[in-house]
Amino acid sequence: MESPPKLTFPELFLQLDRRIIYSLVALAVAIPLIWPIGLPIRITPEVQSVFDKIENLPEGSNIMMSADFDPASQPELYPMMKSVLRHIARKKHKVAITVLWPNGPNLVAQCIEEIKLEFPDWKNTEDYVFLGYQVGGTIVIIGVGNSFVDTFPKDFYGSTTSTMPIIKDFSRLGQADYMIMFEAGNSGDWWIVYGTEVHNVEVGGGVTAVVAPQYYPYLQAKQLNGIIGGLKGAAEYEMLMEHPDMAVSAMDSQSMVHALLFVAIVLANLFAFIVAMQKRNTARREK
Amino acid sequence: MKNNLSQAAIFLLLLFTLSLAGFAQEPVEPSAPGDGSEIEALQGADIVIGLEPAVSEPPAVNVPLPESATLDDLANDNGTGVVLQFPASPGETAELTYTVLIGESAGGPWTPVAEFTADTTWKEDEGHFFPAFYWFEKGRDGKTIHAVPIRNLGENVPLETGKQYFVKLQSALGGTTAEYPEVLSATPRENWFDTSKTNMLILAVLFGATVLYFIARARRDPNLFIRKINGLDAVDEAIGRATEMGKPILYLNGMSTLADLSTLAALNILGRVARRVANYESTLVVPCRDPIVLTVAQEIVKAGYADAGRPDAYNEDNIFFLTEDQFSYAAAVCGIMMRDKPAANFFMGYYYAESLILAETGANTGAIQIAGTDAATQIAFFVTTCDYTLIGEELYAASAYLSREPLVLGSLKGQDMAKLFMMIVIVIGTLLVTFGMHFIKDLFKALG
Amino acid sequence: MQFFRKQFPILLAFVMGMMMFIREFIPAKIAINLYEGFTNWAIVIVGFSALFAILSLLHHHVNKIRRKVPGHGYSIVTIVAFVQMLILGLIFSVRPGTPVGWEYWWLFVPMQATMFATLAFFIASAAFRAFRARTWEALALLVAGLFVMIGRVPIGEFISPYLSDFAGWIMNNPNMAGLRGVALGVALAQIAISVRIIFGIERTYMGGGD
Amino acid sequence: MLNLAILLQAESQLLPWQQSMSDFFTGSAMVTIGTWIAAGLTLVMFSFIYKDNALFRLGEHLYLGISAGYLMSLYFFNNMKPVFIYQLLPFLDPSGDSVLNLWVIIPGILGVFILLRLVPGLGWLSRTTFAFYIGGFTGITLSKVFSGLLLPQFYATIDVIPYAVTSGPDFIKLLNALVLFVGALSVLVYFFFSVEHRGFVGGVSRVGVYSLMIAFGATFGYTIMARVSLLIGRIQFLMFDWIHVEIIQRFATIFRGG
Repeated sequence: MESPPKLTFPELFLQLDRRIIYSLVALAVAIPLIWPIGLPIRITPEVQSVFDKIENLPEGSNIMMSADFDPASQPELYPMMKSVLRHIARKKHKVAITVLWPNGPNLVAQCIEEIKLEFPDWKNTEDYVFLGYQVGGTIVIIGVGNSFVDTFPKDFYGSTTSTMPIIKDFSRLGQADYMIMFEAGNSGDWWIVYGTEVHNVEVGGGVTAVVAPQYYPYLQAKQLNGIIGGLKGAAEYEMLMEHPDMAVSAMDSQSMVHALLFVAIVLANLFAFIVAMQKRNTARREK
Repeated sequence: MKNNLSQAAIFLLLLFTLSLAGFAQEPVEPSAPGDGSEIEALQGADIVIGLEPAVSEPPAVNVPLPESATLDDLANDNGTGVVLQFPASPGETAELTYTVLIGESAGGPWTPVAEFTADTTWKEDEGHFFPAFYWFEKGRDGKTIHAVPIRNLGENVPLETGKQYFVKLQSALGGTTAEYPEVLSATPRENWFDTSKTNMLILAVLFGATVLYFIARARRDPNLFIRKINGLDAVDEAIGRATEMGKPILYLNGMSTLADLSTLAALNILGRVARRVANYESTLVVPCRDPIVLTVAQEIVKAGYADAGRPDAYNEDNIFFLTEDQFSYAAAVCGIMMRDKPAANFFMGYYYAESLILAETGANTGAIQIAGTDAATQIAFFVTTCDYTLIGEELYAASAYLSREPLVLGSLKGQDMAKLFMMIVIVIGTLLVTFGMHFIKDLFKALG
Repeated sequence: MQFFRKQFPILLAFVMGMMMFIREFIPAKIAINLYEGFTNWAIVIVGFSALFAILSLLHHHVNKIRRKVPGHGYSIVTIVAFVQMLILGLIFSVRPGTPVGWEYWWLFVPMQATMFATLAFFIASAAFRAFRARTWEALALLVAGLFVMIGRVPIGEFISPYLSDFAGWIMNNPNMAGLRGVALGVALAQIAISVRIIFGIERTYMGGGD
Repeated sequence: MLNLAILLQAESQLLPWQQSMSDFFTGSAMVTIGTWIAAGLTLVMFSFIYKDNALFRLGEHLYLGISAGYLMSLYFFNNMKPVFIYQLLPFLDPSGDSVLNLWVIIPGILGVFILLRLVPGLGWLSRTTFAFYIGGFTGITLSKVFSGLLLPQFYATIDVIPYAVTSGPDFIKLLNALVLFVGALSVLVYFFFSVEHRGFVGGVSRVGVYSLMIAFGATFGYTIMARVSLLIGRIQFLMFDWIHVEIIQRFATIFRGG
């Protein structure tokens, strides 16, 4: 039985076993976590404009926040939300939080608990109100534009919203000085079309990297004032806050895996081209 | 084909000029019906002599004052606002600050409600309250008229509808203040038509009528022209090469339900594929994720085989329900691909994150792959792993091209006409704006 | 009776659609009250449709168990998980620091997050074996993708600031222009569907139900 | 007496028994148990990359059940009670802040019509509810799509092309303006189906395809970034929260005489 034809390196590369590829990726993630490289993180203008807006608002301004994602995007949007919420608590802004995706509320509740540890005097119903989840998607956005109390008679913890101190001068979307929304899908479009455009509230988008490109047309049309895109955006925000956290520590691994995939795609296409050329030459020679 | 397009173009240009003419008839700020106060206001200033004499010591320095000022009901609001308008005073500079005071009686207690420097609060910036001015008279000779909407009495106590309010205007320059001699008055009224949304209304009626018109036409004449979608040639070619090898063909209708437009489009294309495959030996495998889509797919394939004159070749077990869970469905389909090694894979309809698992496994089995989806986030993965990809609306066009179903066909043609209108306006608007004329562009500003 | 089954819903959809559309052009208070009233009612209705969705999910799994369909064992797991989560939730509410809060954080989050994290491995194997520039368009896509992928991470910015500037330029200009064209198309499609629903031409949303 | 949350909606100030329960579930014992279970489930779900297996399916169905149960509780606390039951029967509300609003009966009845779809033969009643809700909502959509999406995006596309090319930055502005004008317009032409794509129109639609390809290329690059971030997040959990790698790191530095 004659031995199989000696595989050239390009052919070997193209038929690389799946298990090798997976272990390469796992290593590219794990190694930088153990021995961090500390590549500098450059701030992009899109993230800077969201940070500047929250930083330059006078203390105690009203900020509307919506966390429309579920655990599937938790690794990306949770660090981003925590960093922005830390910024809001540091600047003592008033914040009202809603959730449009059914599986999301406990992520926000957990984030609030963690921020309360850092800022003990950050009071529920005075500095923040967690309105929680309400069924309806776009209808909730329209409802929040009319009035918080009608759409959320009770907040996430079950207390009545109408008697809360924060509701006195922040009772609907129109009274917000700024809005920040965390999006994993196109519910961000609904917020712009049915919420912020109607009540002309400036809004910034904290989005997963999957949907970030879809929000750039809104940025150019000035319907959005900034975009925090993916875990990289979260890392930039953490650097701006001078409070490096989960996102910054992940950046080295992110770089390594991207480098690995970049090389893989380029080489694979190159070798595929070479192999195709070789086949065509041998085929022409046999004819 | 020729007349169909030209007809539509004339139809649109006619409507376009009509809407322009419609606009032009509003030389003067349109007053809402049943709201008299504005018209009188325009004939002459609403002069009410203040009871206590407006005695102010002779100004040490000459403080500019506007020559005229008017106070009217605020347009396009729910009756809780009045608006003070006055042309820029001669010789006003940025240092000059105006203060507006409001009172509930002619001599009544005055509460300051607005304070601004002379280089701000222009009529141009209040597009919502002065749409006609914004669209037709704006920017002719720079910013000349101040406009101050007044909607509350100091600390956000809204004005009451139907109650008369009085306003005084003061200007101050370097410590000395001067007061506009007259005390103006007006009554806020509820407006019944928001003139700032006129452009939206015209466009909505225009687009809506176009869509309805073409749906009606599509009902009468189903072969309205649609260009050949070269994606369909790719589908036929793929079927041809697959049936030569006698290997099975895999067809997916997407992960969504019948409520999704792209699932309906996928089922239309399935009908064509079934008709082509019927008179060859290769089997057509259709694993489904939604029970309702399954029953519809079975009917379509059976009808396809019957049309091709091969009802006997139809085998219902090839169109089956796998599972509803997203990732298990993807894994099961990959199992079929690796086991039966289909020669052609079709990924039509709406897909989520699992699209890559399907397309990658399929690419490795060396099958010809054709995809068609409007899921923007997944198109990139199909383009890089499949031989041909129908993108977004092309999928709907392919289904309209095949099924000639009036609803889909008419909507597509209606949207095409709207696109034609948009393309014309973008080209003309950009040219005009580049050479300084903002007229066309401003017509499409959402002032609402 | 036939009227209520067929004609009345279509008439009601037309009246409601026209009313809520025209209301947009009337600033008067009555239009605002109508808007708020419809929204508050809609939230109650949508609440019931969420309840219906959950009940039909249970109905589906219970059927699978009753008919002993292969793989019905998994359905038992789903039903048991649902019931225990519902009872604990109703008794102790769902916030962190309750049994449901604990289950959410230590069972639900890891499972769903990991399910989508597996995609990174499939992307890696596709990078080696499937992403091919088969056509000129696919080549353009891959080149743009590679520049954005490497330019938008610290290593790209480290290699050269121009790389990261170029990635930023791609995002803010060609990407924005391309998706602007798509967005305008989607807006038109939404308008067309809305018109069809209001004028009763499109009725699939009403569902069978008879 | 065990205050059942069904009757008493726990106020934001925790009652004594709720406080002790909260301390228990956020205490270190339950966190450690939770971490081990979460790590186990993470590995089970990762097993999918090798082969779809029974454990993975079990995990998937477990997570479906949990999510449905979680949604049902949430729906009951945030929607059914405050928006419907408390307004119909305000005395049920422990905080006593709810006011009777009989109007809520009408949407309640319309809502029950939807549930009647489960009863064979009564499903047609739900059409009235869909007609009311979706009809009204479509009317809102038709107007808002113009003011919120079509007009602003359309207005932003009609932009100045700075034709006067002086040296320096103006060239960039000119390039960006042309990319916007040509890119957006050519995509519209590509999705125009009423004319054959030949000659000039064919050329412009070819440009449209490439404009789309670059846009989808950006989505391709960003989606890869997203999936990788998800993987890193999970591996970070396994390494730092579960195996506490940082302890091993400290040994490593001591061992290296750090």
